[in-house]
Amino acid sequence: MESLLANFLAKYNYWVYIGLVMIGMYAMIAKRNLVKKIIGMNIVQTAVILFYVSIGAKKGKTIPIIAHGHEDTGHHAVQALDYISPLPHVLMLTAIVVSVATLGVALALAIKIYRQYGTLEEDEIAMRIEDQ
Amino acid sequence: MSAHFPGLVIIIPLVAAFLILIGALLDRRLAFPLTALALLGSLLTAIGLLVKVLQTGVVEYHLAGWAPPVGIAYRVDHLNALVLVAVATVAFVNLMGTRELVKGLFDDRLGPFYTLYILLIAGLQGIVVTGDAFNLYVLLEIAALTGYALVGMSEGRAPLSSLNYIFIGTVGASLYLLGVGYLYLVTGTLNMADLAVRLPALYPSKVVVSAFVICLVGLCIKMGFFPMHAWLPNAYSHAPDPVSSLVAPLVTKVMIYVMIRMMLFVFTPAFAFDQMAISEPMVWLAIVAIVAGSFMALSTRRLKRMLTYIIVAEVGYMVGGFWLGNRLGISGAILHIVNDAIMTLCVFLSAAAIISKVGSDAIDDMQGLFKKMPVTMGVFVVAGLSIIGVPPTCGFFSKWYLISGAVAAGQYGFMAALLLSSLINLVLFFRIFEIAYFEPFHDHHGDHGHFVSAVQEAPFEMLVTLVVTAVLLFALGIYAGDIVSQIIDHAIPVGIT
Amino acid sequence: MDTLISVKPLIAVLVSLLAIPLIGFSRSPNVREGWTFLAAVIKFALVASMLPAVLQGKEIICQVVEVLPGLSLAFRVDAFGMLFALVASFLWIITSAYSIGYMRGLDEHAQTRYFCFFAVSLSAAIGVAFSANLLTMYLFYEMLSLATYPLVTHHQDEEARTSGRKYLLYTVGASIGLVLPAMLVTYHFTGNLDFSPQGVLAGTASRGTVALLLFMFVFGFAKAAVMPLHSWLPAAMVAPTPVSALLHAVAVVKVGVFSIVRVITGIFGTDLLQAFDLSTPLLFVASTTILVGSFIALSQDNLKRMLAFSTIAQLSYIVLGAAMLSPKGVTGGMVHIAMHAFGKITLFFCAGAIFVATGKKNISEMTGIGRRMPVTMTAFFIGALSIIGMPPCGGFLSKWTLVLGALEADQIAILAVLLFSSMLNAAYFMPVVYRAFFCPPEDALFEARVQEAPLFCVVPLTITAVISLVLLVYPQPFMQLAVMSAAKVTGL
Amino acid sequence: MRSLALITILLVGGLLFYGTPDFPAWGDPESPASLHVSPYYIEHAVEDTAVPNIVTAVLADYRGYDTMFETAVIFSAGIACLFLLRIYRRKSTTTRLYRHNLTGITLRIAKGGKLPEGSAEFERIDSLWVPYDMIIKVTSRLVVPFVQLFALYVIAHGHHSPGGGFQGGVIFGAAIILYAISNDLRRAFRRLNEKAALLASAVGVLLYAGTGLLCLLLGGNFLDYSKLADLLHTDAIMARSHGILIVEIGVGLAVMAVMVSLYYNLSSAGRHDEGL
Repeated sequence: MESLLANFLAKYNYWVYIGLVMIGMYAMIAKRNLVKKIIGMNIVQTAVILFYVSIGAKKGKTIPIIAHGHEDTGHHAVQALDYISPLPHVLMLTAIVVSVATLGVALALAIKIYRQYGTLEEDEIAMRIEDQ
Repeated sequence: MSAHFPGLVIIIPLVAAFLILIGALLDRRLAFPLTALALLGSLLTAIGLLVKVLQTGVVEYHLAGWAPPVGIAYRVDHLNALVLVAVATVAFVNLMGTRELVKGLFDDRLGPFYTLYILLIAGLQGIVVTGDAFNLYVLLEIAALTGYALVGMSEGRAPLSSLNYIFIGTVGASLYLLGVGYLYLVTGTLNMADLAVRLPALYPSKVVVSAFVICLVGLCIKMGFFPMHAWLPNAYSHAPDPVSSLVAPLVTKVMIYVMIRMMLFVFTPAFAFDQMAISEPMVWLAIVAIVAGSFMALSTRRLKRMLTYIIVAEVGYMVGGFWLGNRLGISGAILHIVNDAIMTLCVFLSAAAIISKVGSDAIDDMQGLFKKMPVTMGVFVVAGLSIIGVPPTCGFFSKWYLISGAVAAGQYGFMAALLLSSLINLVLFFRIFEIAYFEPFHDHHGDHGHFVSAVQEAPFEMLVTLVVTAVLLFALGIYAGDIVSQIIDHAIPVGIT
Repeated sequence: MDTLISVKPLIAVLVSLLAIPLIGFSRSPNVREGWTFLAAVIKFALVASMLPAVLQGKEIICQVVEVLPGLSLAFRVDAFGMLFALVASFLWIITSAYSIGYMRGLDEHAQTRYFCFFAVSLSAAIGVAFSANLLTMYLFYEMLSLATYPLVTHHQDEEARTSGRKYLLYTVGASIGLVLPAMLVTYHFTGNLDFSPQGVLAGTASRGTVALLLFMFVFGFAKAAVMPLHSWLPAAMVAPTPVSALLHAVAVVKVGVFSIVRVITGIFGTDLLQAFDLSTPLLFVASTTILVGSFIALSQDNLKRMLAFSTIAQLSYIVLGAAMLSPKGVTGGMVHIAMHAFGKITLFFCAGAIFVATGKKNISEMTGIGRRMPVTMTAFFIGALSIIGMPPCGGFLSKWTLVLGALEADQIAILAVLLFSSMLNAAYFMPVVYRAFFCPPEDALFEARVQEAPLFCVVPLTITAVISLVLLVYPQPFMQLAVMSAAKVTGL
Repeated sequence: MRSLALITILLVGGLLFYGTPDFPAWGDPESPASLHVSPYYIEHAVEDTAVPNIVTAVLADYRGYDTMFETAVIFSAGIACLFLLRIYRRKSTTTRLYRHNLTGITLRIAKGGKLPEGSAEFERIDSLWVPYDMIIKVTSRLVVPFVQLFALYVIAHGHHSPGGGFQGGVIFGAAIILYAISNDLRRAFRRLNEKAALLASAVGVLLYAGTGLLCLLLGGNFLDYSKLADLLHTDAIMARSHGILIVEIGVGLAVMAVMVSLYYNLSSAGRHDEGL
């Protein structure tokens, strides 16, 4: 039991990210308001970011910036174990940018839709389309 | 120089994108020639690359000079060389054909339009050549973003469908990204070849299994495979004509390519076909996709919508053909990627020409078009025959491979589905031909703003491109045998029989 | 068996395709039809020029391009193909002449389109005749179906539309739905689709599979109008008469039966069918078609529809002959292709001529017309005799051979079918002739001072009539070709 | 809809849940992910590129190609918003509204007449009353330069501390956006107008891609900065370091410009009037 619990706690932020993905997807499907859907989309993307960053983490290690890097590093060799893994952070920098970009385009489209139908509620938009 | 082809294929359009924008700020008439130049260059590079691959085999390119897995590497083999040429061709031909339409639609924003257009192409070509799983995601997103924008830029329901496209597409891409993350978690690398080396030891791990499923689901969403197809018809049918004639042929096909790439060269066939044992259900899903797509196509009276439903069915062709898991089926799927790209381009281009002249995309408004625009309709007929699968057009031969793959795999259900959809396509297209051929031309004045009695042939360059695509359909058909024996056979791992 | 390589077959197929731009863009009707004639004559000359070689038992081979690994677009001219090609290409010349008369007589619209697609259909027909493997044959078969669609629906009215639909649905639908899968399954079993005298399927598939494939092929080639897939043929009679004449007496339907015979002899092989004894069900299907077709023909008043049903019945003679799997039977079937072609085209020409001259379509209105149009009706009489299979006409020869074949295969039932159906043929043809010659003409005909149709109509039908007379006394080269190929395929 | 949503998320959740038990524990330094490639970066970044900040090194050099497309993504987002939203045709307003800043009086000027755009005491407004607060304007005007300065620092110091082109660019863009919010778009345009922003974004990415192309022309692979050594009169390693700096600047420029033009188009729905 304890081992199970320990095992569970050892991965808690993976559980968190799963929860976030589910929340975001729920919002994207169940909500009828376009902006809420967009927010849901962002939650999903953030969850992925959380997942990646968790991969890179190492308990009790420091950020991947070599101490005294600007001096000659020949004296003390760099130990990979002392620094958390940089790659996931790099990847997530990209992912963040992507999600920002997606958000921008999505908002632009939302504005266009609002211009056209005067609402962002899917049901009302559907009614407007019926009317035309 | 030829050593740099893999890089240049992407870099030329990418760099051109910014120059186009700057040029358009000076004078927006510069946008088109610059784009044409860049795409032509990238097309020639792609062909050169294909030739190089045929001569010397796989071509590697280490970006920033770092060898994989540390750096990002391009790895061009027969498979992506072939698809690359197809993509570049479609992009260039469509650009040439739709010039007038684009001028008519976006005269005040030519610069942004062509910038997005060429960025989309850069993204797609990058997806095709890249050998790095994460780099693929970035390129996926660049292609997707530009696609959303292009699709959304039209009146009517386009923005709404484009927004839904964003939602679905983002979920798909995020799932793919997650899958890659899972793989990274257990292997610590992102390079496809390196993954393929390190994965087999880990096949028992649940992480790999779920990574496989997540990737597959994400890609299926992106390619509009049957249960997740809902976004596709809306997005493609409401998009502006010159855009749908670009997006419809390329995006889904490239996604299918990605699936094949991941399944064959990251998860090896041994894993994808034997251990996971999902071939059977996938093929059945494909059958459902084909049947459903065909019947949905029957149910609509709008030209572009009908064509998009046909795409849903065609996706079923390729996915099903791939999951047959034997050489014939996979060759059929790959061949159909190329053929269907050209077919869809041809049919959407002619549809664009028709719609722009008739002013409506209702099938019933197409009366008497054979008299009014004979060339366009002729090309449309050829494209239709190719989609139906009449020899010697290329559609017949890919269908041939798919069906014989089905026979070899004993999947007679798949064979039946293919034949059924051919028959339904026959009905679909001859329904249109009848209206355009029998019904006397009567013009509905004022309706759709302009006098339809003024309907005449499409602009010249459009006709030229239409004819070129039609000829391509025949050429691909005649040389199907060579394409398969020279290129596709080398693209498929030897293990598969 | 020595073969010689030559591009002649390819050219023979392409010549009419190449003529299309000339036909299409020619200024005046005369130029246009001039081109048509030229193309037709060249085509016939090419086909004929290959005849001597074939008669010496040679085969002419021409491989165009390998479209699929081990499977190429290729032509092979053998006796049987030569027989059919001769008939088709020769009758094209005649029909072109006839259509000039007909189309101008009724000044039809869109004549250019008509001549263009006519040329396409012809090259498709020759392509089928010369194809060396099933794939090539399928290609030209589909091409023919699609090229004839605009011809069948030439009038572009509601009736044409519905029958056009029916036509496509039956021919293309069946070929995609049945032939294509059957072809692929065969390919899966055998790995090649070349027609070979002993067939390629032998020893690869079980009896059940072979039976299934056989019927997929027989019904799949719906152009042969084997019941129950026959009803497109009467519907297609809305087409202008020359179309019905050439396509529905010669090209289209004969392509159908030709394909069936080809597949039976070239893919399955008579021995295989013998071994699995699959000839009986085939014979049964064929005989039913013969009898039912003839019965329906009895009840028709519209002349062209009657001819259509008689065609349905006659086509099954050919299937029947092939299904007997005996040398004589096969010979009879093959020869019947030629005999029936000349006979039936004569009849259609007559029907057309009557329509041009009087505008009449129904038999009941043709009372006494023989006195007004003696030449036409005499020709009609000869054609009828030929179809019934009575001397002094070529039809007798083919039927006689069939009967011999039936005896050889000691199928007494078949013998009965043959004789009975001949009686039926007489029963529906003779009244027309009688009514035409021996009944007093209607007043309508007097008022409209009817005389013979234009020369362009009369001459061709006279020629065909004469030929079908001549064929009895001098059935060469058709007989010889048929005997040769029958001997080859039955291996006796 | 809700039921569908529930089913979907349960499926997805189950799918994600299924794999997790086999994950290595969180923060485990021995996890396979941390043993294959990333150690190489940590141990060689400095000697390869002379950049202590490994993230920067990986971002702009080892995986610099990703980053270039990342910038292209941002760029295309900016272009996309412009493409979707921008309204070019000016609707000819019969009257223009101006506010006298000192008194807060609104003047309606009939057709034809117009006040000088640049004047200090009058500003053009679109609706009769637009919120207007001296304090906000003044404070933000004070803040903006410092923010911009900090942005430059973040870009320049990306080699040695957290930061780099993206972060700096965003901060710089934020400064301009702050200015635009506290005043209005028209004033912001006077500082950085639409065309300039577009140009800057294009030039920024072009700076990145161009550097890569330059390396290619100098005989290296695309983006192989070490080939710049002769140009910069340094050794290959320092050349990489400098190359990273150059592309970071390009990224910063592009991100800044795109952020601003995104704001321009979104806040005014493409009309480019006074905005929010």
